[in-house]
Amino acid sequence: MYPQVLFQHRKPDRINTFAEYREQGGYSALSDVIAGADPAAVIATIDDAQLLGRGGAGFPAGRKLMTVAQDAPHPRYLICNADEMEPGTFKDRVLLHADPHLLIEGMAIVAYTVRARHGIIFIRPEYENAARILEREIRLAREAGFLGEKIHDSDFSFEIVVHRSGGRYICGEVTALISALEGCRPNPRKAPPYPTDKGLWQQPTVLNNVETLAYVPLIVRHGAQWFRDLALTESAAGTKLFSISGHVNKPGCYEVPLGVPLSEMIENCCGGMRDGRPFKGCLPGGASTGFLSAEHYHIPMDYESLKAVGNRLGTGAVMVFDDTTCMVAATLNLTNFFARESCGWCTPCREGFPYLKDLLYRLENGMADGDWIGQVETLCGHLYKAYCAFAPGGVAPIESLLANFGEEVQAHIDLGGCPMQRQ
Amino acid sequence: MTQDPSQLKGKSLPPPRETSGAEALKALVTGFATTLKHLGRRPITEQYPEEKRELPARSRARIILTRDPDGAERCVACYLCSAVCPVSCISMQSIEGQGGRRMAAWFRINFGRCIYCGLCEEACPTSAIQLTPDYEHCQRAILKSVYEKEDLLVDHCGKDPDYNFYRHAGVATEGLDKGRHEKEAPPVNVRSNMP
Amino acid sequence: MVLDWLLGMIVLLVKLGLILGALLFGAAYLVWAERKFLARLQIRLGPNRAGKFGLLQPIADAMKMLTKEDLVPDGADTFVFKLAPVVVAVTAMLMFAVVPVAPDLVLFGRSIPMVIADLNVGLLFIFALSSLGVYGVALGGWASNSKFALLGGIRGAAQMISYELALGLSLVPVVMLAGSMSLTEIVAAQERVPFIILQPISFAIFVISAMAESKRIPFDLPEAENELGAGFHTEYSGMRFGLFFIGEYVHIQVLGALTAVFFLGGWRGPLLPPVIWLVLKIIFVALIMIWIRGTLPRLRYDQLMALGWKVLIPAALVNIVLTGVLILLV
Amino acid sequence: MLRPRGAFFERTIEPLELHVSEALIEKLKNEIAAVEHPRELAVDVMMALQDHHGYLSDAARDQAAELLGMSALEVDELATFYTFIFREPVGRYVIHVCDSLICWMAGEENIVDHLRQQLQIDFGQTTADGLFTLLPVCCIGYCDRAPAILVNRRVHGPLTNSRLDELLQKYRAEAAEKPGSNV
Amino acid sequence: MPTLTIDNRPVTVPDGTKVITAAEQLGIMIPRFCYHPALGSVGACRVCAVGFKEGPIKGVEMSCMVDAQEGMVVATDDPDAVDLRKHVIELLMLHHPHDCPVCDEGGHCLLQDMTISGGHGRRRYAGAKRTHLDQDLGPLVQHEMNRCIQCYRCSRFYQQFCGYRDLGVTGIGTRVYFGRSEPGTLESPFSGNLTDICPTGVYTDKPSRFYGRRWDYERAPSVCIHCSLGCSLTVSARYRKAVRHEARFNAQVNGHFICDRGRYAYAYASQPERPRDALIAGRPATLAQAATQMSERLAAIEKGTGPDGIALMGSARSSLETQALLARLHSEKGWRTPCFSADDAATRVVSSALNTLNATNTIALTEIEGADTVLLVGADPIGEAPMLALALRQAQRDGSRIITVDPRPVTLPCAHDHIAVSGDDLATAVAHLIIGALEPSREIALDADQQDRFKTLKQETRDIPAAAELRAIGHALTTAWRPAFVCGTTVPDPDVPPLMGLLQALVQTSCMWSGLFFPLPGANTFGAHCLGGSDALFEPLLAAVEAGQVKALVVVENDLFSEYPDQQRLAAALESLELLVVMDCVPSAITARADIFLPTQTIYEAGGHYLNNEGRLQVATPVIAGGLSIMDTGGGNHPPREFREDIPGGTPRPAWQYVAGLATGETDPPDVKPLLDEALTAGVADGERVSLPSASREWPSIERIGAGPEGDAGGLTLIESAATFGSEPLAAFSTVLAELTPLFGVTVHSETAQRLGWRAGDRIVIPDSAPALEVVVTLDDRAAPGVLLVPRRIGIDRTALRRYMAHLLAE
Repeated sequence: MYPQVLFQHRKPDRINTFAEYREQGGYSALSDVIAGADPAAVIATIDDAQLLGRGGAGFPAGRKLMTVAQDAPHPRYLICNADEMEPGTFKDRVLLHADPHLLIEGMAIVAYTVRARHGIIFIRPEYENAARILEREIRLAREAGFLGEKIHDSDFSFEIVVHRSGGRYICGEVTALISALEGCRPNPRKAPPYPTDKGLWQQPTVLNNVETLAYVPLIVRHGAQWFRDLALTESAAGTKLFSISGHVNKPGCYEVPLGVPLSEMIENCCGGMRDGRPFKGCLPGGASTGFLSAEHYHIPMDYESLKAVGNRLGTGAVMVFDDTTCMVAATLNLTNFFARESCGWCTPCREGFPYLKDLLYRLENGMADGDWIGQVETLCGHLYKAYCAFAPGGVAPIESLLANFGEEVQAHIDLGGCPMQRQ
Repeated sequence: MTQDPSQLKGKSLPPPRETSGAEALKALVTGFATTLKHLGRRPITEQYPEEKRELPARSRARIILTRDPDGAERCVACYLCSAVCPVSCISMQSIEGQGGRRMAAWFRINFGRCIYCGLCEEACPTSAIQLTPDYEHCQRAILKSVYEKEDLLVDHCGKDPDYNFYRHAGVATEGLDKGRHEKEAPPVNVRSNMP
Repeated sequence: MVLDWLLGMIVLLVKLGLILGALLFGAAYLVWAERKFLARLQIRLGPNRAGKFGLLQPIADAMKMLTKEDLVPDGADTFVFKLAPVVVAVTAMLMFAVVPVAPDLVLFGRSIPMVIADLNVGLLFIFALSSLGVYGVALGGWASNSKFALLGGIRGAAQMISYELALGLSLVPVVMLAGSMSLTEIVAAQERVPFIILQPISFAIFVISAMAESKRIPFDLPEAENELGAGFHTEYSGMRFGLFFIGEYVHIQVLGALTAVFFLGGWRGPLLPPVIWLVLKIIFVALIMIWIRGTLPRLRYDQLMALGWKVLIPAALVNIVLTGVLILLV
Repeated sequence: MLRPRGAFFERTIEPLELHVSEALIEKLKNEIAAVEHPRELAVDVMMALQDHHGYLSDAARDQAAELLGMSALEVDELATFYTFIFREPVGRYVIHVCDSLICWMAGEENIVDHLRQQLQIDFGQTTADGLFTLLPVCCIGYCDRAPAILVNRRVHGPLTNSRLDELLQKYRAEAAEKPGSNV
Repeated sequence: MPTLTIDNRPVTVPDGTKVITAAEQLGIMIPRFCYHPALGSVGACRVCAVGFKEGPIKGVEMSCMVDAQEGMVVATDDPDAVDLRKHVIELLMLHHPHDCPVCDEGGHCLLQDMTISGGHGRRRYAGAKRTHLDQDLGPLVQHEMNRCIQCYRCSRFYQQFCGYRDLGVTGIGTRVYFGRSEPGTLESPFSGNLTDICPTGVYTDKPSRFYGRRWDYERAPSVCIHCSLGCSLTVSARYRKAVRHEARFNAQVNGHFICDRGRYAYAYASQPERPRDALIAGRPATLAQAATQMSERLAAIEKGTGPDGIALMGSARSSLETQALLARLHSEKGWRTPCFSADDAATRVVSSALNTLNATNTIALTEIEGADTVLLVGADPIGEAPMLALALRQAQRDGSRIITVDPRPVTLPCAHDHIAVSGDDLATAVAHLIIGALEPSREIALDADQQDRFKTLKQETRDIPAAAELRAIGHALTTAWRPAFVCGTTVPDPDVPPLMGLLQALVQTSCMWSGLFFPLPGANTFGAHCLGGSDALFEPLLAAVEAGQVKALVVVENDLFSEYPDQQRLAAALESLELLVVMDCVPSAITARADIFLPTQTIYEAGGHYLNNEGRLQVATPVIAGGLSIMDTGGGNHPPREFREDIPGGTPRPAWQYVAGLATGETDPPDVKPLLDEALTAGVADGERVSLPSASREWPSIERIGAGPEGDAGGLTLIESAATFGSEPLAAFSTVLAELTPLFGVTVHSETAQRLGWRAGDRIVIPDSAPALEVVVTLDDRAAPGVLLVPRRIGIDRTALRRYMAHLLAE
């Protein structure tokens, strides 16, 4: 239906094996690059492809590689962030279970461009299967000479290890992830210095999402223009893995070109809304993005269009709600998540989320008092001044709840409880 | 239209009202009549030692140290009353009492100095120090006006029958551990397996 | 002759003793009366602990004052400081010397004048003494080496100067009517009509000025407790303070007596003996003064001055002219 | 002097009796020796010891500290941070119920109610027979299979009450079959 | 040097300065909890928010996280920032307990101040308060976790700044807990600083718990006299009792912190055993009687024997006033030169060390923090001068290399290279360092004469096991940019300091900056040296006493028995005196023997001037007038109920007053500055260093270096060295520190232990010791073989210990 790039060789029950991957032309990009491509040219291609970071922040991947200075000290590190803990997001898992060699090859190419010696895949402990798959496939790749010392007899050596996290959402934050790798408490650190200057062990470090890295071999193989053309809208480039879940008939992870309208995605990929109930709203990119309401049902799903309505594409985890969902209760659930996962470093986040949770709980259970909205608004405003991006992400659903579902909030206050439960 | 410069400076006071002679005379006569009328009224004086009036509960006289509803000393010797006392008539020494409670080793008020301003009562965070309507505590020997803790301690709660500081404080004392105070969650277990 | 002289001396001493005793007793009980009367005006009881109705209060007060420590402040002019209360008390008492308390008494054929000294310039004598009295206030205030006392003393002097004039001028018509400055003569001149009837304006001016002279409320600016502590006697204690006190209350009696002499016909009156009439009139005047104290608030300083200079003196002058014209006409 | 009070200081800790095999210790030592910064293996070492004990007991923590050249506190700093390192005893099967948005929408509350009823325990507790510990967990990344749970980090979903019963039955049978081991 | 505008006032600050620091320079105190000048900024509390109006950053940002940049316009009263601060404080107060009245921080609590100034008064949050259990953290620090506002200052200070690892943060989110993994005494000897650094009452000072409130305390700036570094203190006293030391910021010496020895040493001044009355032959007398008798009897003796019959004994812990007047007593009366220490070995080293110092090579403690290589020879910072260890830690955090050359197993709270060299080989070791510095690179130019001397040095210098390593280090020193040289003055022999001076002088030519740092044995050892006391040795004085030449001895604030090794000989000598006058503020072995005893005031009562180890003149201000505390005078539950004219226990006078009484009859304390000017070349101001002679580059004699140790090469040496707790004579009276003092033990290398047949944990009972002495054996292979290491401890029978050592050696 849509052009499949990452999922081109997705099998129903198993991974795309190393042999199959080689047959499909895998690792040719790596070989070509090692055979004599100028690292700067590769970076330029990636930059030209307008590949944006797929982990949520949407930072141009090429630009990130450019910030690693030519004369930066060695060793340099490449970290793949497979700590996919954003609620509603599971695209990396599906990708790793579908075609792990895309990632391995992508990492090797990126490592080559920045002359990184060490690659680390930081993976959440729930993805034990994926971790084992990766370890096995890395071994295969190494045995085949695509990893290890002096790859293809060049002076380029690259090794990948899989590092399992102890399991905390905050570990997905770049600086916290680096702290976690160093065996410290994974509290975020403040940039500058940026990881590309002083990251892991104070050495230059490039950190990318699984999906971002997996696109790299394809871009190198097919060129930047090909990648840009994949998207439907002018401003966007490439396809995107969307993890669609919630009240749809077929939840799952789908590769869709950027710019496909939300409605189309739900109708075409997921077989429409569950039980044919009306669409009430959705979270377009995981728990730290705001709610979209029914009026946005036909919005093109790409970075720019969502930005235009004050939202973000995030990780592309679309969580769909039909009209049976109480949005206050849903927000309460999300806030509970943020309150639980706050690392406890800065005051607004540590104390603010439990406070917000308490307030939402009161709203849902009919204990909200007169100034409820004012109190929540001030608190949300101050959470933007928290230490890292965790808190601003966490308040996005709450703020969009007030903005897009204000009537429902008011109904909770007026009725002294949840109107859904009363029906 | 020009403005009067004096008006620009702001509103001036109205000129003093002229009093006419008749008015003045009337005022004088009224005054004298009033006092004259008083002459015929019964005096309102109360004869103190013979007649003793019950003073309102909030009158400020002799200072006491009250106990909490459980019968323990309320005073935690926080030094706030002695700090706020304008005549420095309160002095004390705090120690760790039974069960980890902070309390006064000794507590002294020099009533020779006390001006009964009530600031100590206002400053007291535990409702321990209170001023009572009991005003009859003159002493002939000046040193007898120096009251020690046992002279000040009473066995009731005074004006505040309910407040018990140690039920709110959040510090662990014997018989009242952390998390068992009012509006407190049980102690956090950092080792908990709960996320 | 010698016997005469001796007899005269004895009579004089007896008169002196009687008058002095009466004045002091009067002063003491005037205090009591004032406190009692004032208390009733204010719906209070007044002193009632020392003796029945507090009648022994003056004695208790006297004992207290006699036994209290006599303080002389640091840096005070000791001599003047000690002198000042004496001046106040003595001048006040001396004034009574020219007040006739009764018609001449005829005893064993001798006529004994019921006045200590029937001066033909009695009126001037009184003015002289009352002017001297202010020295006590001014000196006491100055000698105390205290700002409050000094201010009080200055105010006293200024007040005295202002009201002396009005006082004197208010009595000119009386002299004009009586044709004499001897108080005995003035009393004699009121045989038919007390001057209060003939000279109501004089009377009013006299009473107001006299109250100002005696520094009583509403003219108590030299003391003015809430501004100056106790004004000129702030630094005084014990019996020296007592002397000021005695001076003040003797002054009240003298003023009462003078009011009686000048306007109320002196000792004249029906039925009762003349002395009693005089005493009653003194008491009447004193009560009026207490009543005024219990009613009026203190004047402001500028009001005090304005009243003296702008009202009383012009009024007194006009009154003199009117009286003169009337006398000429009648 | 105030004595520390309450549960987690006074709980008696089992004596330092480690059933960790020499081989495992040797393996960990080698791994640690192979890396430049021993600290980076902290999570792995803790996990490895935890897998043997079921949880990271104080003794295991001390051993981890010794292996890693860290102080006991430094290990604790990490151990108490992470979700999947247990500092308190757990049962043989740790059931993590995902309570994040999608699973909640898909009926997580029913699952929890059912588990509570079946196991007679609440969150954070272990069944009397020491088999199951029930814990909540935030989104485990199986939203397409909501409601999902983890049993010893193995995913099951989407779940219904009957599937849940089957699962419990399966684990009970497994425990009866192979007593004593939870690896 | 960017210039920025803060609250409409311009300020120019160095590059990299945070806005919060720039504001401080204008006197604007931006609220802060997590930021601390020593710990840097981490942006955790979010209470230092300010509004940025112009410049590269706009909007509300944390002033501790933003570097000052050119053209910034900052408003600390920006309404949005104020609102944020207000709400942050509200958030911090959500769970803060309601216990200010019983909290020791109340009255000087940053959180209290901020809450009140922020205007927060009522809790809007309706939920339950979070609570935490507390831990027993030992005798110094009280823990009350409920009050925590999670600023992370404690864990950052304890782990990152101090380098100790038993206190930190556990848990996550709202559960974060600051404490140890298990309750127990904190390991760091800097733990007391937690009470200063915590912005609220989580860590409070345990010994002064509940004693009083800040506003009730009499407070005065003072100087720590419990080691030679002279850290700045603020002393708090109440009811005539010193109850608390707090660190006072001093940019040159101690920075923001002090060690626990200095912090908790004050108990000696108010101990019940403190002698407060004059004694004549052990019987109480009035001060006048005792003073008169003292001068009369001294005069009589002087008449009999001449001025030589009277000897003076000062101390390194006395103020300069006392020391100066002792020196004047000598110059005016002709009595024997005052001697300031009974430990001649140390006096010799100190003398040679301080003669090595000159105007250019002396460095301050905080300068060590900026060194890139620190070489410590014969110095054990944690025991001798704890704050030095903290400075080393800071240097090491900045990437500095720390090398210790010592017979003892020196432990530092930071990574360091340790080279075990036996005590007698230290000079040789430094010689090897010099050879290393000169030999391989020739980066340092030598003239012909020096070449010759260098050759001799190379030939004569004996080989020791660590020679190669030392030479390598010596060479590495020549490539350092900012090397610092620290040399102890108790363990090395007198040749070592000049050699260190030479090494420093050599290295100086090839680096940016370098310097010498000598920790000294006593607080005012430098003062004694300046006043001419470091040449006078005790041994000749003792001999003169034994020979009957000296009939009278005046001992001022010195317990000879704790310094002089042969206690029996000393006792016998003192016995033979005609008159022993002792002046002191603490009871000791010698006060009991005094014919005339005069009680002296402590530093809290008398104040005084002190010269620290680098010669910095510092003033201690008196805090209290003296006398027994009200707490001790009433008895029972009350302070006394009757008035009295005098202060009970207020007899003691400053020591200098007694000495002045003997010398000149002065009643005012002498102005020490002219006296120092006299002794030195130029003037000195408070807080400044005394002027030292200008640099000379003389090669020291190297004969002894080649000679090797005097004794048997395979012999045993006993090293008594200062320990953190228990060694300093005044701090040893502190009962809380006594709790922390470990069992008396001997540390040996395992080889040596094998030779002696000792095993770890053995308890050796020293024969014929009084009081009975039991020594626990500890093995440490970082110690030099052949060295028996015991801590210096007041009140142990050192004679017996030495006798036992001799016996071991004989076997």
